Amino acid sequence: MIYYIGSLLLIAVGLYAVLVKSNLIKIIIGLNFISSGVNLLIISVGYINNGTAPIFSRLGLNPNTMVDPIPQALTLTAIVIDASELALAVAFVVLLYRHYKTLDIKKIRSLKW
Amino acid sequence: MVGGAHPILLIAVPLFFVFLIVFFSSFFKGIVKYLPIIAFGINLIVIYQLIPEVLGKGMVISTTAGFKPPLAIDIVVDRLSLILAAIGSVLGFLVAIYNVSYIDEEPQERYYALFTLLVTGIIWMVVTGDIFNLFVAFEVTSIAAFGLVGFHRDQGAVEAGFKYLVMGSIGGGMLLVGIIMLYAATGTLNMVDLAQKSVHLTFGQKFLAYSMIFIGLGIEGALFPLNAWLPDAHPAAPSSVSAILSGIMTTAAIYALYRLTNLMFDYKQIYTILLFFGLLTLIFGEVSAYFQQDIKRMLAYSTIGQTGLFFFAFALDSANGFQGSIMQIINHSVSKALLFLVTGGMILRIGSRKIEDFAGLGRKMKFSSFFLAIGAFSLMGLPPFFGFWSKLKIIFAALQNPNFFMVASVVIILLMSVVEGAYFFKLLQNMYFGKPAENLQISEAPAGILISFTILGLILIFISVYPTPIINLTHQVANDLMSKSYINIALRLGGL
Amino acid sequence: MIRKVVYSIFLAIIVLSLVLFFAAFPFGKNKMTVGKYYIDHGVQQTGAANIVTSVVLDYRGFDTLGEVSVLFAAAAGVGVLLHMIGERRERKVKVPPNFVVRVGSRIVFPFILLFGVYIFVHGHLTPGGGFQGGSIIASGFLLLYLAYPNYKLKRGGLAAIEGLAGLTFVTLGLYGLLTPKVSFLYNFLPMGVFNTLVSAGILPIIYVAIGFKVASEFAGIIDDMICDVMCRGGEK
Amino acid sequence: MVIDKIFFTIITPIFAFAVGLSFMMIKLKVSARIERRYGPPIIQPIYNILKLLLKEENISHGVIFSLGPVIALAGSILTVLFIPYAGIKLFTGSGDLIALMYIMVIGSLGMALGAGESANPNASIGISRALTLMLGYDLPFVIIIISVVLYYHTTNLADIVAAQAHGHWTLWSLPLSAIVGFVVAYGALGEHPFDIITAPHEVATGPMVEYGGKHLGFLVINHAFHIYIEIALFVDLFLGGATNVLWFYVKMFAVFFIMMLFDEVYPRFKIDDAVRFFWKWPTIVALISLIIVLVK
Amino acid sequence: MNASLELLLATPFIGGLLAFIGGKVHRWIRNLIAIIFSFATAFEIIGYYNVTIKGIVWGKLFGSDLILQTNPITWLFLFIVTSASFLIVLFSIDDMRKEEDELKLDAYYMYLLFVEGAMVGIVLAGDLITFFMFWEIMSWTSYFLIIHGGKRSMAAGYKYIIMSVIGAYAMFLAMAMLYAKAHSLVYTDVANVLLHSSPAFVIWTIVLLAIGFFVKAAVMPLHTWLPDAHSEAPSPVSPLLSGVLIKMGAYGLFVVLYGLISVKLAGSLMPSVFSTPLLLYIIQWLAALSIVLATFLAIMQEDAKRLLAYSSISQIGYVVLGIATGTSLGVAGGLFHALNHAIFKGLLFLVVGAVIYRTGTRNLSELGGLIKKMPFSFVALLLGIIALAGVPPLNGFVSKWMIYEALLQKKEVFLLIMAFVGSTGAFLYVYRLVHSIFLGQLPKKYENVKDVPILMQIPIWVLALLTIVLGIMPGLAMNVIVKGMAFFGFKPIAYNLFGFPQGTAMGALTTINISAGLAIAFVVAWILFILFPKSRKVSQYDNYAAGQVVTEDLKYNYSYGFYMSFSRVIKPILKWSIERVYNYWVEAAKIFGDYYMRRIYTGNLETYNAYIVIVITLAAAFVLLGGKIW
Repeated sequence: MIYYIGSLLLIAVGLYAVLVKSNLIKIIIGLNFISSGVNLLIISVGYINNGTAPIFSRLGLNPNTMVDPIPQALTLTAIVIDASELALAVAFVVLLYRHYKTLDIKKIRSLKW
Repeated sequence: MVGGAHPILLIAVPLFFVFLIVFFSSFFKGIVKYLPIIAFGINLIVIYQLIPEVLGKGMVISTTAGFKPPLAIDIVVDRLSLILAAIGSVLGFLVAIYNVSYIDEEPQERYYALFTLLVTGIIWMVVTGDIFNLFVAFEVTSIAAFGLVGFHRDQGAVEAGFKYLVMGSIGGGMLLVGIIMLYAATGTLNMVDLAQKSVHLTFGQKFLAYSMIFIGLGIEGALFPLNAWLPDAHPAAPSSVSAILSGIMTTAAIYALYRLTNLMFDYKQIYTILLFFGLLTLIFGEVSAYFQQDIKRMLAYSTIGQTGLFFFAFALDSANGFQGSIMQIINHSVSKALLFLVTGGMILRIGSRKIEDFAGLGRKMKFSSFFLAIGAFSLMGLPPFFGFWSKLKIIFAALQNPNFFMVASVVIILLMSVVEGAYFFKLLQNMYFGKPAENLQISEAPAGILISFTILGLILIFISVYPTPIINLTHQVANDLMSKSYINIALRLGGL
Repeated sequence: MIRKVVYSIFLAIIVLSLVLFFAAFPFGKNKMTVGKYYIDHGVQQTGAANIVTSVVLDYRGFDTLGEVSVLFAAAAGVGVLLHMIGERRERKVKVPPNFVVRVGSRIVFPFILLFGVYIFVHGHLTPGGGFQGGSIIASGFLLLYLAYPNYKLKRGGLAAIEGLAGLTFVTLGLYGLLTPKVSFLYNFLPMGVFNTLVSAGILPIIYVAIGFKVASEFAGIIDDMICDVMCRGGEK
Repeated sequence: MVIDKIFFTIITPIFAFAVGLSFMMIKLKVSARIERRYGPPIIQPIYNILKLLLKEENISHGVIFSLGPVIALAGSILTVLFIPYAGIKLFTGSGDLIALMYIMVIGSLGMALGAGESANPNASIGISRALTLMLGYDLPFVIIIISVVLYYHTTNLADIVAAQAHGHWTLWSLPLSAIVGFVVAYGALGEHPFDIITAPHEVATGPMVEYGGKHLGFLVINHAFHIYIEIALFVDLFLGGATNVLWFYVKMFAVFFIMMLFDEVYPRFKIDDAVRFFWKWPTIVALISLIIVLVK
Repeated sequence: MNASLELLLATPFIGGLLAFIGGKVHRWIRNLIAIIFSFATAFEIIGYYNVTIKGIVWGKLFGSDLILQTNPITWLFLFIVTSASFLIVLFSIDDMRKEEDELKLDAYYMYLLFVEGAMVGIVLAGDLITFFMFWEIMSWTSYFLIIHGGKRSMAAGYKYIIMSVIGAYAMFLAMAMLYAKAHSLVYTDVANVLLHSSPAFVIWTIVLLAIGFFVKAAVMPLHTWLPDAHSEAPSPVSPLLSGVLIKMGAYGLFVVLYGLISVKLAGSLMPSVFSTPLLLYIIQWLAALSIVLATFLAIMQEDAKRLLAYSSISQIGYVVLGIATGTSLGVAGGLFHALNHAIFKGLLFLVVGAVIYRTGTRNLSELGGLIKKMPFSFVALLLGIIALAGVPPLNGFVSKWMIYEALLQKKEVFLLIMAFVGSTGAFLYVYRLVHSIFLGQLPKKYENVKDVPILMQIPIWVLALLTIVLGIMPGLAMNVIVKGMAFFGFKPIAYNLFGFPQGTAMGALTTINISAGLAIAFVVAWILFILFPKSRKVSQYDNYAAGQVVTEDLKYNYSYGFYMSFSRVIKPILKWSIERVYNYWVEAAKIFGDYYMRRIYTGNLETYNAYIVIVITLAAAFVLLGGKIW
C-alpha cells in the first residue's frame, strides 16, 4: 500500500512543481516526477507478494510466484515515452531561453487571448 | 492477405514510409517529400478495400503477433473508426500533396517524417482496440505534434510548443494513470475485454478512472478548460500541420473518449457532466474566436467551439445525438482542414496572419477565396452545405425530449452559431470586398496547395449536395453505439 | 501563499481519492488475468525466457513499434527544434578535456559498446533489451563528445542506421501478414532452443534493430543538443 | 334612368361650383362686415375668376405646372360626384367613405405637383406645410370617420345619410365627433388659424405663388369646389344630409357661417403648432367619442 | 406545361451557375443566359396557374421526405418572385454595366439567380425543413448581393446577415421543437401535431417562427437592418430586396398562421381581443407600429433609397397587418398588398436606380428638376408614388382599402387609425421623393442627363402598367388569392373584376367607376383649360424671388429638410432608437466576452495547469463525496 501512496505522492509533487514553479527546468523536473510516479504506480500494480521476476532463466521455475509481466512491459514503454518527452522539453527550453533570455515561465507570455 | 485489406496496414505502411524517409534523408533527399503522398495513397487504397467489408460485417479485426485478443493487441475497424480513419487518410494524403509546395524550410526530411508520424498516430488512435496501445498512439501523435508546432522555431512557435508539451505531458500522465487504474481493476487492457470485466466496478471507481482518462484525452481533444494550449499551438504550427491538428487530431482524441465512454462508462451521470463540458467548450471557443485578429487563431478557437458542439451532441446519449455528433465531426474535419489549408496558402502569399491584411484577396486569389467561403459556410451550418445537415441533426437530437435545460442549450448553440456567423462573415466580407492594400501584387497559391484544397473543397461540395450516404452511414454508426455492437461483433468475430 | 495552500489541498484531495481507489485492489495481491496466461504459455508460444520481453516484443509488440515511433518522433522533434541554419562551426570548449578523460574514454568506449550490444542481444533471455542497450551505446558516444572537443558524429550514417533499423522492424512485422497466420509481427521464425541466444524467433532480430535505432537516435539527440549550444554560428 | 344619371353627373359639379362660389362671395361680405368695412361687391369672386381665366398673358413653367390645376380640378369634380347631396347619390355606391377620403386627395396631389414644378421655394415650403397640416388634421379626421362608420355599421355614405333621416342627426348622437369634425373641416379649408399654408404676407400665397392667369383661375375654381366638398361632407356625416337641394344649402350655409366667425377671431398657428394642436385636443375628443361608440 | 416542380426549382440555380461560367467566355453570353433562365423560370410558372399539387417528394433527409407543393397562394408568390427577378435581371444588364470588375458581375448574376431560386424554393416548400433550407440560402446569397454595393454596403450587409441568422435560428429552434414532437416537418403533419399540443407550446412555436419572419419582413423591433441594407445595395438589388425578399417573411407568416395553425385553434388557445387571438393581435400591433413609425422616419430621410427603404418597412406593415387579421377580407387584402407592394416598390426603386444611374447621386437635396430630362422616369415614378400612397385609381389603393375594411369589420379601430395615419404620412414622403428628384430646379450639372436606356425602361414600364391594370381590375389578382385562400380554409369573398360589390365589406368599391370618372373629369377639365388663352413657356428660373433676379448658379430651391417643421413635432419619437438599444447590448456582450477571455486565456502556463488540476480535483471530490457534488 505504501508503494501506491508513495507513487501517488510523487505524482502529486510533480503536479505541484508544475503548478507553482516558474523555472522552466523545474517544470520539466515536475513532469518527470509525474512520469516516474506513474511508472512506479504501474510496477506496484503488477507486484505479487513474494514474487519473482517473470524470467525463466532456467526451466522449472514456479510460474505462480512470478509477478505480472504486463505492467513491466508497460513501464518499459512508458519510460521511453517519458524520455522522449524530456528530450523534447529540454530542446524547447533551449530555444525558449534563446528567444526570451529568461527561464521564468511567467515572463514567457507573448501568446495570450 | 485474406479477404482483401488488412487494417493494420493503415498504420504499418505509413510507419514503413516514415523510416524510409529517414533512410533516404541522408543520400536521396529529393524523394523525401513525395514519400508521404505514396504512404497515404496506399492508405487510401486500404481504406477503399476495407469499406465493403466493414460496412458489411460491421467490423474488421486484425490481430498482431498471431494471438487472439486480449492476449495481443488487436486493430479494430468498425464503422466509426472507419469514418475517422478515412478522414485521417484523406487529409493526410491531401496535406502531403500540400506540403510539397508549402514546406520550404529546413529540416525538411524531419518535417516529413514527423508529419507522416502525426497522421499515422491519429489513425492509430482511431483504429486500435487496446487501451494501452491507445496511449502509445496518443503519445506518438502528441510528440510528433510537439515537434511540428515548434517547427518554425520563432518566438511564438516555441512558446506554444512548450506550453503544449507541458500540458500534453500532464495529460499523458493522467491518461496512463487512468489506464493503470483500469488495469489494476481488471487485469486486462483490451477494450472489449475491459468493457466486460469492468462491469463489477462501482460507479465511483469507474468515475475516478474515467476522469483521469478524460483529463488526458480532454487535453488533446480541446475540451474547456483543458484546451488552453490549442489557440496557441494551432496557429503557431505550419498551416499544413494546423489542418491536421484542427481537422483530425482533436477529433481523434474525442473519438477515443467516445469509444471509452460508450464501452465502459455508459452512465447517465457521466453523460450529464459531459453535456456541460460540451456546452462550455462551445461557448468559450466561439466567443473567443470572435475577438481574434489573427486568422489562424480565430480558426483555432473556432475548432474549440466546434469540438464543444459535437461533444455536446455526443453527450446527449441518444442515437440522434450520436449521429449528429459524427456528422458534425465529418463536417468539422473537412471544413476546418480546408480553411487551414486555404489560409495557409494565403498567408504564404501575403506574409501576414492578420485578418485585415486579407482585404481584397477575393480578387487576387479567386480559388482560395472561393474555397475559404465554402468551408466557412459549411462550418457556420448554412444550407445547402454539409454543416447544415449536421447542425440540424444535433438540434433535433437535443430537442428530442425538450426540457428546460435542453431548450436552453439549443438556444446557446444557436446563439453561438450566430457568433460564428459574425466572425466568419466579417472575414469573408473583408476578403471579398475589403479594400486591398496599395499595389498588392500576389498570385494564386502554388500548384500543390491549390490541388490539395481544391480536392478537399470538392469533397465538401460533394457531401453537401449528396449527403445521403453519409447520413445513412452515420445513422448506422449511431445505432452501433447505442446497441454497443462493438462488443458483440468483436466477440462474434473472435476478437476475444 | 494562499495559492500554494489551495493547490496542496487540491492535490491532497486527488491523492486521497486515488489512494481510496487503489485500496480496493490491494498491493501485492495477484490481479493477473492475461498476465497469468503469458507466464503460463509465454515460453512455448514465443520461445523467450524473459516473459517481459515476450510481452514487450511479441504479445504487445505493436506497442513497442509505437514506442519506437515515439522515440523517433522525439529525436526528429529535437532535430527540428535545434536545427541550425547556416554553417556549423567547430565546437569550442572553455576548458579542454582532461587527459585522463581522453585516454580513459578511449579504453572504455569499446567496452561500453560491447556491453550495450550484449544487453540488446540478450534481451529475450535476461532483463534488458533494445532500449536499454541502445541507451548504453549512446552514453558511449556522449563520453566521446566529452573527451574530444572536435568529435563529430556522421549524421547521415546515423540516419541511415536509424531508418534501416526501423524498416527492419516494420518489414518483419509486415512479413507476418504473408504467413498463414496473417498477423502483423507474427513470430514466423522457428523458436530455436529455449534459453539460448538463437531462440525466440524474430524477437532478437527486433531487439537488435531497436538497439541500433535507439542508439542512433539518442546519439543524434545528444549531437543536436551539444551542437546547438556549442557550435552555433553567427545566426541569432 | 341612365339619362337621369348622366344629367345629374353633369349638373352636380356645376351645382357644387355654384355653392362654393356663393360661399366665397358671402364670405367676402361677411368678413368685411365683421371688420366693420364695407367690403367689395358681392360678385367680386366671379370677376376675379373671369379676369384670371381670360388673361391674355399666361406663363407656364412646364407640363406638370399646367397639368397641376387640371388634375386638381379633375380630382375635385370626381370627389363631388361621390358625395351624396339632397338625396342624389351618383357614384356613392362605387366608392364608400374610405375610398372618398382618398379620392379627395387626388386634387391636392395635382396641385402639389404643379406647384412643385414651379421651382419656387415659396411654393415648396407651402406644399410642405400643406402636407404636414394634412397629416395633422388627418388623425382626428380618421378617428371621427371611424366613429361614425362604426356607429352606423356601414361605410356607404348614402346609407349613413339615410340612417340620419327624421332628425336623428349624428350631431345629436355623437356630439363630440361632430365638434371635432367641424374643427377638422375647418382646418382642411385652410382658414384662420390654419392658413399657414398660403400664409398671406409671409410666403407669398404659398403653393400658388407662381400661378397666374388661367392656372390661378382654375385653382380658384378648385377652391370653390373644395369649400363645397368639405362642408358637404360634414353636412352629410353629421347633419343628416338633406332631402332637397335648398335644405342642403341651408345646412351648408349654417356650417360655413360659423366657420367664418372663427376665421375672423383667431390668429395664425405655426405649422408645427397646428399639427400639435390637431394631435392634441381634437384627437383626444375624437378618441373619447370613438370609445363611446365602441362601448355602445 | 408538364414541367415538374423540381425543374422549376432547379432552373434558376442552373441558370446562376451557367451564367457564372458563361461570364468567363463573354459578358454577353452571361447576360443572355441570365435573361433566358430568369425568363424561363417566369415562363414555367404559367403552367401552375391555379393548380394545386399536394406534395412531391424530391429528396429524403433523416428518413423523412423533403416535399414540394404548390397552390394558388404559392402561385401568387411565385409570380411575384419570378417576374420581379426577370425584370430586375433585365434592368441589371445596363445598370450594372458601370461595374468594371467582370468577376464581380459574374458573381452578381449568379447570386441574383440563386436568390430567385431560393425564393422559389421557399415558396414551393411543402415542409419546414425545405422551407428553412432555402430560407438560409436566400439569406446568404442575398447578403452577397447586398455587399456588391461598395464599402458602405458591407457594414449594412453585415448587419443584415447577422440579424437574418438570428432570425433564422429562432425559426430553427421552433422547427426543432416541432420535429421533436411530430417527427416530421411536413406542413400537414405539423399542423396535426399542433392541434393536439399544449397552448404554451403552440405559442412558443408561433413566437419563434414569427421572430424569424419578422426579421426578414422587417417588422418594427427587428427592422434595423433594412434601411441600411436596402439603401446601400446596388440599384437593381434594392427592388429585389424590398419588393420580393421581404415578402418571404409575409409568406412565411401566412403559411404558419393559416397553414400550420388555424385561427380557430389559435382562438381556442388564448384570449381574444376584438375577436382576434391575442397573439395575432400583438402581431397586428407590431405591424401597425411599423407602419406609423417607419412612415415618420421615411418622412425625415434625405436619401432617396433610404426613404424608400423606410417606406418598405411601413408598407410591409400593411401586409402583415392584413394577414394577421384572420378574416377573409383582411388576409386577401394583405396578400394583395404584398403583390402590389412588390409592383410599386419595385417600380420606385427601379426609377430611383435609373436616376442614380444617370446622376450618380441619391441624395435628394442634390437632385431636382429632372422632369425635363427624364420625363418617362417621372411618369413611372408618379404612378409608383400614387400607388404607394394608396390613392385611387392605382393598385395600392385597392389592397389598402381591403385592409381598412377588414379592420373596420373587426372594429380594430386603433390599428385602423394607425394604418390611416401611415397612409397619409406616405403621401408626405412620396411627394418629397417626386418633388426633390423631378420637380424643382434642375442643377446645372445635370443639364446633359438623358432618360435611361431602353433595356432599363422596359421593366419600369411593365411595372407601371401593372399598377394601372391591377388598380382598375383588382379581380385579376383576386382570382388567384381567393382560390388560394380557399385552400387554406377561408370563406371566399365576393369580388368581381372591378372591385368588390356591396356585401363584401362595410362598403362597396368599383374601381372602374373611379378611374372612368377621373378620366372623364380630367378630360373635361383639360378641355376647359385649353379653351382659355394659350400659355407661354418660361424658364424655371423666371420666377418670383422677392424682386431678385434668379441666376442659374444660385441654388434657389427648397429641398433640404423638406419637412423640418414636422420633424419638430415628432422629435420625441425620433430620440428613441431601437438600433441604439441593440448596439448597447451587443457592445455589452462584447465587453463581457473580451473580459472573460482575458481572464481565462491568460497566456500563463500556471493558470492553464491549474485548470487541469481543478478539473481532476472536482472529479476526485465528486467521488469522495459520493457523487453529491452538485
